[in-house]
Amino acid sequence: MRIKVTFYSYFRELAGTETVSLDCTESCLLGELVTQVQDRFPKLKSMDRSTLIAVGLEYQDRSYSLQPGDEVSLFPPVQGG
Amino acid sequence: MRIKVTFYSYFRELAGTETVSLDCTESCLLGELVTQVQDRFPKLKSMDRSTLIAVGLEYQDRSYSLQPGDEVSLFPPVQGG
Amino acid sequence: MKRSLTITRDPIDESDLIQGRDLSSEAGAAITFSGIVRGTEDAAAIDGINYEAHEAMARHQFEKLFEAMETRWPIESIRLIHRIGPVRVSEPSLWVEVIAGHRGEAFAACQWLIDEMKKKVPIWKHPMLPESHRLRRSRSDPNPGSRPSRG
Amino acid sequence: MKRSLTITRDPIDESDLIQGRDLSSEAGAAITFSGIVRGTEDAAAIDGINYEAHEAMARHQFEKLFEAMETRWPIESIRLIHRIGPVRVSEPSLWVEVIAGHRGEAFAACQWLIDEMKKKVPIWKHPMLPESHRLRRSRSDPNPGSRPSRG
Repeated sequence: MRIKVTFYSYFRELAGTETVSLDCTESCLLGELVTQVQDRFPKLKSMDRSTLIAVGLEYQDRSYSLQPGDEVSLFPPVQGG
Repeated sequence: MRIKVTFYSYFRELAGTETVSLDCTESCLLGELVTQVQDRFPKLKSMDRSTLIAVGLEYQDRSYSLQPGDEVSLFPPVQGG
Repeated sequence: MKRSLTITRDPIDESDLIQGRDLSSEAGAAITFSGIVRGTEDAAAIDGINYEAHEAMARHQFEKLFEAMETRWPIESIRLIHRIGPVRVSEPSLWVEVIAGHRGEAFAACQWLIDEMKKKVPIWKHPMLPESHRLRRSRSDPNPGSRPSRG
Repeated sequence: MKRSLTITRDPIDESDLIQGRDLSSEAGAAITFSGIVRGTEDAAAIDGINYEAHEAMARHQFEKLFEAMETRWPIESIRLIHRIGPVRVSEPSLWVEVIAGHRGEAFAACQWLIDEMKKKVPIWKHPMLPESHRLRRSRSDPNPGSRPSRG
């Protein structure tokens, strides 16, 4: 299945794009997808420890099983206020 | 010397007057004056433990030595805000 | 630290106070606290609260608290208004604004100031009972509503 | 608990918000917090901050925080506005109002909400560098001001 990933804040600049769509097997783990993203955009790899991950409107950890239609967001620590 | 005492809030009602002037010896203790006040206005005696005492614009405790011209205020716990 | 202290019988116009706010370029947090008269006091309905102050002493005690606040936190500005006289239910009797570089110090200073003023500043509350209540009690108690209350 | 959440590109009119305040007769404390853009970021002068949001997720995360707040404290009303897009120095980017019966719960809830939003709500800051600075850096760094900052 194909999963759309959107980057926010300076992750967008590090990736050089706002979104990317990647293939993964049904029920693949979110962590596997993130590794794929980092392999494709190596500048994001050094940010691994400060990377926040959401699926839809909720934060998820890397053990989450992706489902068809899930939309993933990757971004650095938030800074509202 | 003569010392003017002013009552605030419901102490004024318990005393039945807003102010009173009492005689005490020069350098008499504030505590002695308060006892005189309570003897004259017995309803204030039961409020002794919650009585706040100021001389001029400052709180003072009962060991303060009164000076000519001092003005004493007696009142219950404050409730601003 | 800029200071402004007002003790007044006039209503507090919060909107107008906000419009008069004056910020440096290093101000990052502005906190306001409005203390509002509630409709009940000791479980009885009231029309408002009549505030009494030992005004000269209240000013002096507020100024001492401002001094102490300034030594404890890096505050840019404090504005405080306390109404005296009758204040009706849902109107503010107290308005405090603290402006600082960061929210931590602004919140800490604002809460400290209110806690301290409630111990030190000689102001007292006299609940204003509803008309019907006053008439009913008028024979048995000549001074309703002036005894200690929880605050 | 009444709730109002606004994420907007428009300036925050605090005075107008105060005039629109709606109190029950049991409201005793109203606290407002304004988070204001400071003139420096990481010791460098800036013109303002450009706020970016993952807006749908930000709304959802704010609503979850309001839910949690309601279970923890007896709050009458929460109003929160966060600006996105460019916000100039000395303008508020965030405005929060908490109304409750007593000040203890209002202060606790307001501070908790701001602390939590700074961990959970997907909004980011992009400092806007002064014109002169942008021109000077334009050859060596195509994206000034978008890297991590202390916040």
